[in-house]
Amino acid sequence: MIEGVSIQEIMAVSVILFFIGVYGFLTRRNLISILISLDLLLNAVALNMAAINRYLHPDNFQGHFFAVFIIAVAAAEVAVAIAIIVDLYRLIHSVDVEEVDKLKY
Amino acid sequence: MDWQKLILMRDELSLTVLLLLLLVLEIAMDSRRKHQLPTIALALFALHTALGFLPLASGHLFGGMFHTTPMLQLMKSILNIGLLLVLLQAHAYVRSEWVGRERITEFYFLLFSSLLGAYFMISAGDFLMFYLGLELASLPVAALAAYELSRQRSAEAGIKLVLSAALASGVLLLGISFLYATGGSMYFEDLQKGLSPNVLSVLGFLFFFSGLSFKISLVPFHFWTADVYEGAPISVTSYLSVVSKGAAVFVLGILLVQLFPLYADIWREILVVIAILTMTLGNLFALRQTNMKRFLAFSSIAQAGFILLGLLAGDSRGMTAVLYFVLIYAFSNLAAFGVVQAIALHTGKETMSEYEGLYRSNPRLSLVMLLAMFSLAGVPPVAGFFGKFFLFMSAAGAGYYGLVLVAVINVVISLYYYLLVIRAMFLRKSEQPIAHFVSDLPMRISLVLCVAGILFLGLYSPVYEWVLGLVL
Amino acid sequence: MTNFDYALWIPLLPFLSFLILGLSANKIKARAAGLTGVLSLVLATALSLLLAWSYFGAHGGGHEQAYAALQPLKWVWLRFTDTLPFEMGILLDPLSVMMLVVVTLVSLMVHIYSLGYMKGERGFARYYAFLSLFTFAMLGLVLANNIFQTYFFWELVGVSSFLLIGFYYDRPSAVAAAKKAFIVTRFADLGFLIGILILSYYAGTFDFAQLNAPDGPVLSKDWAPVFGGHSLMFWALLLIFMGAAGKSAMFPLHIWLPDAMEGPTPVSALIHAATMVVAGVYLVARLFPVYELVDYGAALQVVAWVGAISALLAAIMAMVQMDIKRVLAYSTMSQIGYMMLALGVSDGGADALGYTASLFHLFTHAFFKSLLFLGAGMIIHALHTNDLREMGNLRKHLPWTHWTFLIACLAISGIPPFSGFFSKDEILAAARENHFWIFAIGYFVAGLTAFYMFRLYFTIFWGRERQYSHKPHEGGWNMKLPLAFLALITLVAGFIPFGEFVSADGLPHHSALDWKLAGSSIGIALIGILAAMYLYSEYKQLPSQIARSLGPLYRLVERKFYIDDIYAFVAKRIMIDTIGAGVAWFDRHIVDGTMNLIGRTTLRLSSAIKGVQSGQVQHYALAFLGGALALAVFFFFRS
Amino acid sequence: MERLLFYLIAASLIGFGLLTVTSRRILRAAVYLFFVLAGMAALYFLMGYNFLAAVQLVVYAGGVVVLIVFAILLTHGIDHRLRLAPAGQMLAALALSLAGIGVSLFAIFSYDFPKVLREPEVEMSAIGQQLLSTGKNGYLLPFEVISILLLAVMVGAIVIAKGRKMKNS
Repeated sequence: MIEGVSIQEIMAVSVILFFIGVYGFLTRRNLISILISLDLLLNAVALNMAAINRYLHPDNFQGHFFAVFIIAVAAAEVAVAIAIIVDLYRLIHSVDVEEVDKLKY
Repeated sequence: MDWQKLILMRDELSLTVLLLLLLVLEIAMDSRRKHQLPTIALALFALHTALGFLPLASGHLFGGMFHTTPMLQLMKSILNIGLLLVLLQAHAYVRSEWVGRERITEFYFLLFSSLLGAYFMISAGDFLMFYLGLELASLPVAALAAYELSRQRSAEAGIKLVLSAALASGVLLLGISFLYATGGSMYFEDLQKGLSPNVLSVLGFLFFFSGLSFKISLVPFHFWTADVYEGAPISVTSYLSVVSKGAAVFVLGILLVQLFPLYADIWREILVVIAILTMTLGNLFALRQTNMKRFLAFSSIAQAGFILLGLLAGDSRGMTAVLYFVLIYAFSNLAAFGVVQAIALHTGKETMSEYEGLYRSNPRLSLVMLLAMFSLAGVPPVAGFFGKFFLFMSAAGAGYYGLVLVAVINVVISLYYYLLVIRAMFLRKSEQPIAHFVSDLPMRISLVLCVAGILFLGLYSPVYEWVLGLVL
Repeated sequence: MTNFDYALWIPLLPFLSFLILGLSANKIKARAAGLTGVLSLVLATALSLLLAWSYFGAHGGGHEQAYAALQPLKWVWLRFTDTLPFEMGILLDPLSVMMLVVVTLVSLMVHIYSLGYMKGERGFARYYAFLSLFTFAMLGLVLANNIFQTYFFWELVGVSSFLLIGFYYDRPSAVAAAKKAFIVTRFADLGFLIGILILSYYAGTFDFAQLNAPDGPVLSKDWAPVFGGHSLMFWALLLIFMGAAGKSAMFPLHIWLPDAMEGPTPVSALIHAATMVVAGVYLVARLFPVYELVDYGAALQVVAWVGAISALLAAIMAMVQMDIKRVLAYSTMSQIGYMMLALGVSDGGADALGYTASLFHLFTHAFFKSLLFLGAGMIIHALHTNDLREMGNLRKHLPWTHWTFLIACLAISGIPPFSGFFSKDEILAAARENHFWIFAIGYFVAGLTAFYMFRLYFTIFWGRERQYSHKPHEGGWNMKLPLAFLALITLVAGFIPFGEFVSADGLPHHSALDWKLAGSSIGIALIGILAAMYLYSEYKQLPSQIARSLGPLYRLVERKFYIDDIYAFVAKRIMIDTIGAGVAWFDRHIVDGTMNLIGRTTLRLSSAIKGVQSGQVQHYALAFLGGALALAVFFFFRS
Repeated sequence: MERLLFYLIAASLIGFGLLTVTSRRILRAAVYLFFVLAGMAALYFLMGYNFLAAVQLVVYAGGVVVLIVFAILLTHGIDHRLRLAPAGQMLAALALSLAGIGVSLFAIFSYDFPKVLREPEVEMSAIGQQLLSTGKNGYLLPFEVISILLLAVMVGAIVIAKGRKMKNS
């Protein structure tokens, strides 16, 4: 618990960060920068979890551990995504989202 | 903790052992004998599936993080059957040049670990296990979708899946955090008491629901589906459309009833709207597809819309209808995918027009496809009809006559495009029809099993009663 | 009590034949395949005749006791809920026994006839397999003891008829027709399905005996109006009737029937004359007590009007068709309209005379209409064309066909002593008791029927001799025999005291001929026949050379000062060509067009929205988040 | 004091967050992401979750960001400038994000959070014990599951990333 700071304020920060990530996901033209935005977004949730745990239900560590696991899973996600991006780059020498639309309609 | 109770995790443990065995084999086996791996994996998994049918008590473990009941057991068994059929169909594919000898073990390893994730998701007793199960179920599949390294489409499917899935789980996590804030716990047991509708928890519920809907490909959370289904290897697509989707449907059914009974007014309303959207849009898009995989993708989207009808009632009768439907859907859909797989493997052809005249050259394959289409369209007397019938019956029982009417109209629309496939195979002549070929033995076994399922599941009533008995 | 367990074998025999033929696929010789099919049907027919004999015989001569409804076999097939199990079973009552006889007899005739007609066709064994499957499904439908079983076989009938209509699968038109028939009837069937869902949910049973019982769950309750001033039961019945109307090709769900004529002609004789298309009538008759009593027969009113309108429209359209089978198709639709009309007018009045009349007509119609189709098949077989304009003066070439066709035409026109006369007369009598306008339509249609049937008759068998590429000749004995047999039944069936056996309350029902009405209906039939004769049989009667030598004067006299021509002009051009063609145009463009429009709109809609699936993962994410937020906003603003 | 610190960190989080998703140099975006993650670790630290802060720094800032930087270097030149999305898409994304923030903030600020009195200090030993406990609030099972998850993901990532053996080699 941070002295003098309310739970609403921390949650507001993390929600704003989350939607900044969403904005990045929606607008970036490059697969890796989309991935970066995703990380921003997932970490915002982790922050949210931890803060809720600390402020509202401090008698155990459920949110805290959830945050730990989110971090681990997010890392795993990045690993898979980067592997595929590298493969894609080998094939088309680009990581631009606009090039990734052979499948449509 | 009483370690003897670990037997409750029988299926998870057995699958984990299987995973480890695969790793050992990969290391210990002579690389010249690697081509036997598919058969070994298949045999082991068949054993595992058989094991899953042994009765098991209900109970929970790890302070309630894991729980199991006969119904959950049955759900896992249905997924097992689905994966077993997929493996049979993948048998020849795995040995083809697309996979390559050095990556066979990994293929099975990823599939099995994804199934393990589905198990944990179903058996989860808290949000953390649920989340981990969900990710374990989906991340390996993203790698599998991109498995055909030399095809751009495969990589594209993989990246689309992993990015969309990550975004969806982000939204889902945000929802969970809000639910946690108001409900005071991550454990379902406590949340059941702690949750009541208020502005924050409703928002949390809606985010959570959206994230889960992504997995079931409900409209408007479905857009990734068609692209990924088309681009991924066919075995992976069939896995996604049957096992992944089935697991997510089961979980949604469990959670809506268990965790959100107080939100019933809200989710009923949502389900009605989304069911209508999903059926209709799935159908409208399916109408215009020419690629068989893409066609089946939209058809499976529409089918998911029908499943929602069974969830509406929120009682055991509806849940039985859902389980029964998914079981039948697994057989019907995999019969269709099996044929597509066999043809793609032998000729590389995937578009509907290339199927023209198939009946002349490959009568048996086209008959299997005919049955699959009839079953997916819900034409009596094949099993698909009964699956749909019970869903409609349960929705009608809950008073949703209008929705049933819409569903029925959609059945008629869907009939049209399923008939398109039949027309191509049976009624069209082709200059260059697909030449006659004989599939490999596992593929034939899987098709025979699918046909048997399509023909008899609907008519052989003990199956239904067995499902009902386990759900109650 | 006689043991009727063997009733199970009646549907089972064709099914076995289907299995044998289906599993042996193309390995079986054509001859063996045909024999298997025929033999199974011979046995099934013998069994059903035996069954009818012992069932109706159990009551002997004329005691006033209702025929019992027996359920010799019944087993629970699936326990959906404890109170609502799905069953399979066999129900024997006068209605189903009568239908058994009709279905097996006509099917047998078609099986025999097809030996000749389909000879040398590719897929002969497949044809017989489908034919057996269809017969099995139809028999299962007839014997069903509960509405779910009915639905089940109802759909099977649909599937197998789809296969039969689309038999010539290398003809695009046949395929399109099969698909159209399948989709239109499926659409109707889904109404049926919802009707069943509602009915069974509120009644708590599927069983016909319980549904129809006066003290049963449906009839003993007062149903409060829920929508449009009618009770839920009424709407359920209407939905069920929608299914019936689809199968029975009632307006506006009839559009598939004329196209379905693309199938092999014997198939039309079986499906589109005697069996599948009357399933709708059978269904309404099966649930007759419910139809009669729920909301005071409001649903029956609908049945009556739909029947009357279909009868009228179809008769008008039949007048202008140039394809022999299409004329027969519209005629079938019109006659089934008659049956529906008769069912519809039988609430309460005159001991439900209409019920008996309707089924009597179903009975007689089955034989003479399949006779007509088989005769048409003979002609098509001989000429290799369906077009009336290429036919003429065939009575010399096809004597058997000619005479049997004439008998059938007389029967359908309602000329005594042929069977159609008796049943049609009863229908008119029932309609007169009930509703003047419905009666008037029925009466008018009787005239039209005579007219268009004899237009067909005269055009084909009289008229000018055409240039035939080779001399037309009739098929072999296996084709002539069914014609003769059906003609024989058509001759005698009218004298069967039908009411003694089949009636709404199960009690023998004595009906006396009302000669005043009979006389007037014969009258209008004769007018119709004479008009057809005048318009279509005339040209060649007078050698044209005489006419030419005498010049205009002769022609003036010979034409009776053109008064007749003016009359003919008015009658033919205006009455038939304009109105008839107008109705046909309406049918093709408005009714049919609407259905096509729906189809096209769906397709267009589908291609209009394809852009949504752009292939851009970010657009998908936009939709995803938009959906989630839309849900949130919706629920926030609501609460 | 702590309050001031929080506002400082919060402002930098949002500022760097915005930079992360708008910077047109992709490598810089990765660096900004690192700052955001470090800022979060600082917040965890302030809340007394030292363990979490350490995990965040080690796994994320140390591991993931490095991975991303490698990927960038593998696929781009150092001073690669990103193109912008079409204006319509930017606008739609902006509207959607603002709507999301609006809806969530509305929910957060209209929900009546219970007042929590002084809560216990976080003890590292308690965290360690719970991590390996099998009872309620024990995390042994998720720990095992995530190890399988990581294993599976590693297998998947390696299979994809190592590429195919060339035919001739």
